[in-house]
Amino acid sequence: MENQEIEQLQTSEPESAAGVPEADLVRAIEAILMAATEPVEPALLAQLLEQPAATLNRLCQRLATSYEEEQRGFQMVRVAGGWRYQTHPDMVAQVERFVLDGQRARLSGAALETLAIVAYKQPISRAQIASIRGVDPDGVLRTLQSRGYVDHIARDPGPGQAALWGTTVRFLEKLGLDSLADLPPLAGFVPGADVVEALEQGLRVVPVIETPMDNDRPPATA
Amino acid sequence: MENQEIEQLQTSEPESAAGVPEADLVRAIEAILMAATEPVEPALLAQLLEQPAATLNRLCQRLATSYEEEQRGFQMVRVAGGWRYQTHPDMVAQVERFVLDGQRARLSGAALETLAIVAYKQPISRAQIASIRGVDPDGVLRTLQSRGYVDHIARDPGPGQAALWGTTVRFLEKLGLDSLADLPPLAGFVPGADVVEALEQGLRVVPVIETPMDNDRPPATA
Amino acid sequence: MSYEVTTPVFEGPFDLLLHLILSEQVDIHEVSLARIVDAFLVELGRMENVDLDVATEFLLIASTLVELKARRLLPGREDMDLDEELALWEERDLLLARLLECKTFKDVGQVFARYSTLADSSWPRAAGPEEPFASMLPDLMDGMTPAKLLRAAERGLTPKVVPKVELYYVAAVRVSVADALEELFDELPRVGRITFRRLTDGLVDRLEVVVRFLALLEMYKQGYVELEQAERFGDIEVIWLGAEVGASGVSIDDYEG
Repeated sequence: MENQEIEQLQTSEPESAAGVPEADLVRAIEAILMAATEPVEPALLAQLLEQPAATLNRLCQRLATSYEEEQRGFQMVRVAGGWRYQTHPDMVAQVERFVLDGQRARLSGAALETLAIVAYKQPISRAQIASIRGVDPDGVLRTLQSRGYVDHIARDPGPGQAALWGTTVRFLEKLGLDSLADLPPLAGFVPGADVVEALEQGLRVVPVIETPMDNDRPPATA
Repeated sequence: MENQEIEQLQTSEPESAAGVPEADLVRAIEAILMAATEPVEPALLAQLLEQPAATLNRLCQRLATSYEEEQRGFQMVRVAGGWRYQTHPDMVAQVERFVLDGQRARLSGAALETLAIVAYKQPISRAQIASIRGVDPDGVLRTLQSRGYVDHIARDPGPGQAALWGTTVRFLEKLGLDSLADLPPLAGFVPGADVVEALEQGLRVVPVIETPMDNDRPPATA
Repeated sequence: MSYEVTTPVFEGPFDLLLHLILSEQVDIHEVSLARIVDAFLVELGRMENVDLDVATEFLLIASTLVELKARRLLPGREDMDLDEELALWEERDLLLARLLECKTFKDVGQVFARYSTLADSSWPRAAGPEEPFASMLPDLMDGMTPAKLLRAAERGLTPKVVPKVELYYVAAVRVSVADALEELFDELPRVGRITFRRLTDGLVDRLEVVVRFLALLEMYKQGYVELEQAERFGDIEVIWLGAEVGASGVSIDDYEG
């Protein structure tokens, strides 16, 4: 999988495998991506252009950087495992005015949180999600599934054979990620000492002596 | 959002009407054309970017020339009165290969249902489709439009001026029908009154059906 | 409907607890039920539409709080033995761990929100290949017939159950906790013991269900009923404890609005 090629200095016309000038490969990449409606995997480019995938990925990378340097109104990005053209985020205002139905569906806090749990813990059962969120996740899962961001990716081998949830390619596209490996490490999100302390305080078991009057209800059972 | 850096194409940084640097306009043109699925008329660009059409046409012309000079794999051409990106004729072999080998070919269940809803309920807004399907239909509509089965056929006369979708001539051709009147009637299918009412309530835009059969437009990709 | 934006939207009992503990540093013991009820109704007003999930989640928030309050009251009782006390500590640690985990993913969710906002500010190339390539594309409608399309239309037009109530609809429902209390004081002594599900069987509107639950919480607080929930998300059992005091003795504000 590694790139075995030696990155050529751009002095003369560099050629890659099978003697195709790199400039021609770059042109072909531009043409193919312009015609594509989904991210194009380097493996597919490799197959179509009969070059090692590593070469094509390197060329794509360089092309993407050059667009950025030239301050194009579009960019070439790696999303959901492939390369694609998209409008530059700087141009959001102008494109929004142009695109019909420019409003994008926004995700609710509950949806984002559930998505986060599924993304990091997949494959995960409904019950496990419920346990983490403290609420029944069925409605949110249904919404996320109907939008295509999560789906059943496996079944629990245990007795219940519960469906296990995972994220989809559309999830990666929605967040603009290339792969799940691009998710930030979960360790970075563990609450700090101050939060832990506050929670411990809030959940003190010993009742506060000064406010014994809150229990103006009779004992639980007669 | 702004990018005041010097655009390499230019020597000094010329400004056009309303003091917008030309480099910014060029970026906006690139972004809009990248997002467009049909040729964009200079008049529309002029309106969107609040510049004289002549200015924009000049900038488009220059941009098109620069792509040609840079030997891009795509080109910017004037087709049917508007500007669009397309693949460079030099790359015909590679693009053909991509189109034939690289594209998946199956109408998903969601796409089929959406297509059927558009066929029977046209003209229909994105919001109405979303309300009926319970999901965001953007991705599916994009696919159907790129295949030339559906297109914008009108605008909602109401406040939002939402684009209204309908099927194309190509759609009818694929089904071997002369007109929409030949679709098998939905008659046998009558949802209960409560269902209809609930749906109506969920609908935000009720289109005024004044151009019901306005789909003698060419397919999107023509 | 214009409400001051005073509280965030609570996504669940953990969410509410985290908010109460972290944002306001309020001891659970001092959390007044009335305050939460108020906060909830404000939330309800702020929401553009109310769906079943929200209502259900709220019921769970409330029952969790009740459980917590009940727990908190336990150590004060004389008959508390060491085993029970240890069990309580265990429960507390478990709850703490779950709150921490919940908080972790809550923070991740915010990062996801940033990612998706950025991703939403770009539009992917979607035009597809131009002619003559477009007509070379394998046609997605190959094999499609009018009859198949009809069946797809029937499937597509059959409404999915997506509970959604517009705000004006909610506003039109005139229910108050006081009214619900009156009904409950009438009904509960007759049945003695009933599940919450059955108690709300005849109610069509979700807001009515919620209001009825609020009324029950008030009765619980004042010692008229016992609430039991055998398992998380399980049925809530309502047990009438008898009344020396009548409904007239209950003081409750009308929580509406």
